[in-house]
Amino acid sequence: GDPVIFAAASMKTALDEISADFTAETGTKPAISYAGSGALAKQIIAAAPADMFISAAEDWMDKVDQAGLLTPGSRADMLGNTLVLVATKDEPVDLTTLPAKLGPKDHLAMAMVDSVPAGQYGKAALSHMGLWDKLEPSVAQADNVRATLALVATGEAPYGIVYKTDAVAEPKVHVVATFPADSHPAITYPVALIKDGPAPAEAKAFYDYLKTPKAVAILEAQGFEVLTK
Amino acid sequence: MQLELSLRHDFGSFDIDVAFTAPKGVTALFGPSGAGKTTVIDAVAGLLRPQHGKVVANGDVLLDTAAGVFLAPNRRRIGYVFQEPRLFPHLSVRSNLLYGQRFAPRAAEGQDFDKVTAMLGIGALLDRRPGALSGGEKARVSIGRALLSKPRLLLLDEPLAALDAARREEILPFIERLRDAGLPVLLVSHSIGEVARLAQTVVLLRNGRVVAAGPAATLFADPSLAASLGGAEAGTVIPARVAGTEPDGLIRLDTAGGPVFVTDAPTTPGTALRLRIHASDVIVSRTRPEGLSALNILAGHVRRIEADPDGRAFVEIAIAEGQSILSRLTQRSVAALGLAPGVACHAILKTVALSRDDLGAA
Amino acid sequence: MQLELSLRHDFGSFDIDVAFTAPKGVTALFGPSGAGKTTVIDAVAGLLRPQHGKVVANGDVLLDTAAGVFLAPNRRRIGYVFQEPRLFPHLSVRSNLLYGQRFAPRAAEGQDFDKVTAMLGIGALLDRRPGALSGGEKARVSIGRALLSKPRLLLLDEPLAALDAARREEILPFIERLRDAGLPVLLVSHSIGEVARLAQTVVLLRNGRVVAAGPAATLFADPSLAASLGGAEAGTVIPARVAGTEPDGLIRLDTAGGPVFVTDAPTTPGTALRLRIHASDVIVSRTRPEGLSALNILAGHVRRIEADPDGRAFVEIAIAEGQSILSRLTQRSVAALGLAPGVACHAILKTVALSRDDLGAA
Amino acid sequence: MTSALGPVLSAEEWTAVVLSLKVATVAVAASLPLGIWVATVLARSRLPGLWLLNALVHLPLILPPVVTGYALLLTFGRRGWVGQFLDQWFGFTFAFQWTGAALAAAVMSFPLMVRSIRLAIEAVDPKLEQAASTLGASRIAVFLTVTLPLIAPGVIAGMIVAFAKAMGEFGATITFVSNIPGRTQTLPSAIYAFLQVPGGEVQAARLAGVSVIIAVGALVASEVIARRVAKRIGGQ
Amino acid sequence: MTSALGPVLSAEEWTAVVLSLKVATVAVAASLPLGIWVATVLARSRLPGLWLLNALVHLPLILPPVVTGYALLLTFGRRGWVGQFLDQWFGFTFAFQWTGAALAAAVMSFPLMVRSIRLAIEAVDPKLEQAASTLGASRIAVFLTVTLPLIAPGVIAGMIVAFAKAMGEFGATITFVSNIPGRTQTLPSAIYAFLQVPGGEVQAARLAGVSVIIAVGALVASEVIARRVAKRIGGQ
Ligand SMILES: Nc1ncnc2c1ncn2[C@@H]1O[C@H](COP(=O)(O)OP(=O)(O)OP(=O)(O)O)[C@@H](O)[C@H]1O
Ligand SMILES: Nc1ncnc2c1ncn2[C@@H]1O[C@H](COP(=O)(O)OP(=O)(O)OP(=O)(O)O)[C@@H](O)[C@H]1O
Ligand code: MOO
Ligand SMILES: [Mg+2]
Ligand SMILES: [Mg+2]
Repeated sequence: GDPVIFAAASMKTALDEISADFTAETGTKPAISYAGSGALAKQIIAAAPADMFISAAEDWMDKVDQAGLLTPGSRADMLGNTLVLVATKDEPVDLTTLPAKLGPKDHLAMAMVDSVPAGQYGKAALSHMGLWDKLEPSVAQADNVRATLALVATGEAPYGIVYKTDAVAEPKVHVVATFPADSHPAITYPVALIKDGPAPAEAKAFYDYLKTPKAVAILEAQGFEVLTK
Repeated sequence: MQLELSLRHDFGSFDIDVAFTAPKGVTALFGPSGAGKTTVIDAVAGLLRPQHGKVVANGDVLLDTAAGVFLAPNRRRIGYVFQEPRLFPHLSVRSNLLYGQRFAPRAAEGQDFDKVTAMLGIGALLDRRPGALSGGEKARVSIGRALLSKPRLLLLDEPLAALDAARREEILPFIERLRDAGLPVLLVSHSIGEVARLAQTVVLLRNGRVVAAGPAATLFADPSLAASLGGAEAGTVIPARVAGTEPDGLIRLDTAGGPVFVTDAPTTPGTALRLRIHASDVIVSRTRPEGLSALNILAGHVRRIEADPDGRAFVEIAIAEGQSILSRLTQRSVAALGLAPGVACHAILKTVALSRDDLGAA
Repeated sequence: MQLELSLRHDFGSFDIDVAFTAPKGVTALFGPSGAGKTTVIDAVAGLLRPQHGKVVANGDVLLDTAAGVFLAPNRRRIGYVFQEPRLFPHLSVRSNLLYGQRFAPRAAEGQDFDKVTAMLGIGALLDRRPGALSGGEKARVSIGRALLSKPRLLLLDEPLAALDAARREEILPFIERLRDAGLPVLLVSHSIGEVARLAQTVVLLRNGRVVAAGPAATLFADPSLAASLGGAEAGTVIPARVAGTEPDGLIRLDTAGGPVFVTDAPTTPGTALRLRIHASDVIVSRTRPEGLSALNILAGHVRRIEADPDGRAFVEIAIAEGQSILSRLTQRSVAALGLAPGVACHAILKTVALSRDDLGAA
Repeated sequence: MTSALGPVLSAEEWTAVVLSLKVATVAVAASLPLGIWVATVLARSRLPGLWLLNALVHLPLILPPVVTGYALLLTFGRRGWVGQFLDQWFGFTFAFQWTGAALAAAVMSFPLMVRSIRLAIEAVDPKLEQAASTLGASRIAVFLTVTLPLIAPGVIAGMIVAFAKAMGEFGATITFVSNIPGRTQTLPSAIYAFLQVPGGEVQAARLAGVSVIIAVGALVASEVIARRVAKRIGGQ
Repeated sequence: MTSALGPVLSAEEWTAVVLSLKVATVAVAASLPLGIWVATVLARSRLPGLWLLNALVHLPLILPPVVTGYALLLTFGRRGWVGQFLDQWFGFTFAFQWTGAALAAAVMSFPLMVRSIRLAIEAVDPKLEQAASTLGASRIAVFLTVTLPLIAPGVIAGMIVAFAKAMGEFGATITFVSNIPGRTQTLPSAIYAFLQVPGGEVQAARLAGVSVIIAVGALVASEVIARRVAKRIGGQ
């Protein structure tokens, strides 16, 4: 049968493309369910019929792992991402001057800083750079990265912290700074096969397909750093 | 059938405490607005569950609060014509009329649909909805709906109040026939004429209490109740029997006081009838008058005179043992004619209203 | 005030096409159920906007479809007593009664609250809500609500149908007084007694058409209309004038046919009154009868006899130029007495109902 | 039809449209009897504990949809206490099936349906029901022949708000049955997925347009029906 | 109170509770007049284009909340065509303010409020309104003195479903005004945040409990009021 893939919603563009190629080559059509990593992890724990999970955060994959639902040896950190500062004006910004650049009524858009991974990384980075305390009152937290980006794209907030992958595809915003990789924990997207899925063989084939050059090219075009090349 | 009812209920601002027994035939509840007539009827129908009470119809206990008995309204097989029409707005007139039929036992005998609609003059309205009917049309459909539900007991709460005299005259004989066929009826009416014509028994209510109850003839002949029964409307009811038809078409009735001629009555000799005689329709004469257009002159003697403070009097004229006629006269006439208890006189009747008596009734 | 009305409207299953002029006083709309009475009243109130029509009250154009004029109901200052009570369920009886007052011009003269509630006998109900009232109580509150809204025109759609005779007797004089004070009234009633007592003008409707319209006296005296006016209920209205009070308290009235004595009437000599005489209350005699309790014997001559197919006849007795009394007799009596047009006779009256005439009216 | 909408909708989206319609229709139809019953109880019964039932019915409105979805997952999931039971005894499961999406939609729209029906019931004149009972109709017969026809406009209104809500429900659905194309991916889930990736707004707007057209169509149809019913009741 | 609930709620959560209450209350109160007006128009007017207004009112029900939130952002955001105007001329902005959260809650709950009120209006007997007009009441006076009191139970029902919905609204709110603790962080946002981190379920359940207690309290209170009103209307 067709494998069921649970994937973080931010993977949709790339994964849809890869999946189309995969279907063309093998005739197998993966059914990909895109949702928040947390929701997907909980569903897998609640015995969802999934063959493979691509999480946007390590901790949710850990949860599934702890429940003993991963196919041993299949977990791998598949992708890496970079945290960037975006703005509508294409004008590079020195991150340390960011608090000064924000007017009293201006907001810095971020994903939810305590719960959504992009927000957590962003908070860690700002804290590491000693900017968090000054910026915290100006932070507007969206429930996901796309909503964060939308706040900047619509001009609601002059600056936002998002993944490079999101910034790349939105023509209305520009990357004006990149956070140093050591300012926050590594951003990784772990992948794993799930035990007792409905189509383990086909899922394994797709799992492997993700490492093919064709797939890697698509992922990189979206701005991901592919760790499992 | 017989209906025994006792009922106590306190609404807070109004409390009712009545008990009466209604024998076979039509029992009228009579009394001023707010006396508790609808309340009594609602209790019989099972729509009011009184604080204390007992209702027994023909031996079936419909309600007995002491024994915790309460028969649901739909199991009482009662035809209730409500004071306000309460038609089902979503159903056509025809469906309203037929509503009760499907719930009645197949075997039970009921009224003929076409006859009922013809009598009520609603044949042309069958496909309309109640929202498009006039007040009187609604009232008529409501009567038809109750009649067609094959009831074992009929509750009529001012069924004819919204109708014109002509229409009333078509419906009254129908109710008389139902009564004569043995269907017990509890009737609320403000028209003393209707009550006298239909009812064997009258229960006089006032302020939630029974003021008087008994056979219609007795109550109507009681001058002390005349005011309660509506003053000018007071009158008496005497028994009569059809004697035969005269060559000119008039029907001759025999009463204890002599013959009475009417134009419109059953013609079968021997039929028992009740004549209703309006007190203000009775002229009194000491001698038998001649050359008058009035054909009906009954002989009797004065039994009692009750003078009013307003210059008038009720004169009770006995025409036989236990049969009296009331006459309402000015006190000047009483004096001029020298009327006093025991004096022989003639009662001259202009109009008589009559209704066929239930042959089995007293 | 004068009301001119013309109205054409087609409901699909019923169409109405009427036109009449109502002079000062009470105008009664009379006719069988479904004749279109409420429809006419609704058009006057502005609740029905007819397809074609014109309503002019006292010179104010309320409606003129040809000219595109339509005065909103709330600007007509009409007191409408609906056929069904239509009380506001969320307001107490008191608030229902006072509802119209706040919208009426301060300066307009209105009725006294306490007098109206006393007359209607609803003083004890003021704090209740309509849901807890009996049928007749609701009807009375509805009358009160309209009376207290300081109307310039009163529309009464069977206002007394749900009430007992005693209560009616308390309300009727009040309406008479309003009429006499100049308030124009359009009245729907199925009671010919009420109509004869209150109305100067009668409009007879049937099937959405005007059958007859004109002064009450003329219409009631027309034997050919007697059946339309309710057969047995037919009667005439003749003018009378108070002559004085007799030593025994009876009040003497002068009519064209001679004196009439009544117990209950205004006592001021000269007051114009209207006597209503029920056709079936009139006994006819060729010679002046003696020794009768009836005090009222009017002389006249037979003008017309209309025989019924049922063995009875209406006899019109002229007592003066343009003044007649109707008598309903059996044809046997007509023959026995030798009555024929031109024959001199006496009309013996038992009961007379009377109402005070509007002194300014014709 | 698939081909006619070909230029507008991909095969997968077309599947989502059909699934959404199925889910919303089944959700409304299946919950209607219970909705009428609960509304009747809330409107008419005077039992003391009813506030609890009332609160329970309103819960999905009060709680963020994700919470409701999660509660459904914990209850009706394959490991959930009810889900387990259904699975074992009837071999039936809501989990990750379109039936689960229907359940989520039904639960989320239930308070709206009940409110409408309840308001309609409260507006029925008990005097008409009394009249029916004197004419011999049992309580059930009264309900079927008098109450139900009279509340029809309210029932239709309840069904249509429930349908609209079911067409738009997303939070509880995606949390409960995930977003599996062809199986549990409804229109709102598909819209959500588009909104999560750069440049997906146009796609999302297109699907939202489809959703609006369907729901507004249903809305207008329901109005027409409700008007007709109301007219019949109003007379002529 | 803050201290009494100290063991249960953190200061920040307590702020979210208060804010949620404020947002829901203002949302309901501010949209009520418009809700009554729209319900009246939908119930009574026979204008041909009304289905459009009807559809517009129902949109937030049909669309996934995120879409509504996004639409609000595009319209009332600082750069939105209405938002810009408001900002320039009145110096007023919804963006990132609790007022924006109230606007989102109002928009999302509006269809529910309108439905309830509309059903109530349709149940009012026009004969009573006619009676009022013959007694001299203008159309506005009729509405205020007859219609409005008679629909009170429906208005209360509409307010309470709207309040419940406003207490639970999350998707449109966070999309429109995002989540700024102390300013726009409502209870549902806080609950959502807890559900996004592993192990946060217990915390989320705690806040959901608070939310339910508040909404059920309002629900029960509204029932009591509505019953009382209905009783007065029903007569004694
Ligand atoms: N909306 C309507 N559609 C169709 N027919 C109607 C409508 N309203 C009234 N009618 C019909 O018009 C006729 C006249 O009605 P109306 O209410 O004026 O009668 P009415 O003279 O007041 O009778 P009643 O004494 O019974 O009240 C009736 O036959 C009635 O059925
Ligand atoms: N629910 C109630 N609460 C309080 N009082 C009530 C209630 N129902 C009826 N009453 C009162 O009980 C009395 C009797 O009412 P009922 O309806 O039996 O009168 P009725 O004799 O039928 O009068 P009518 O001829 O006016 O219809 C009235 O005074 C009425 O106000
Ligand atoms: O209750 Mo929602 O926010 O419409 O899914
Ligand atoms: Mg009554
Ligand atoms: Mg009428």
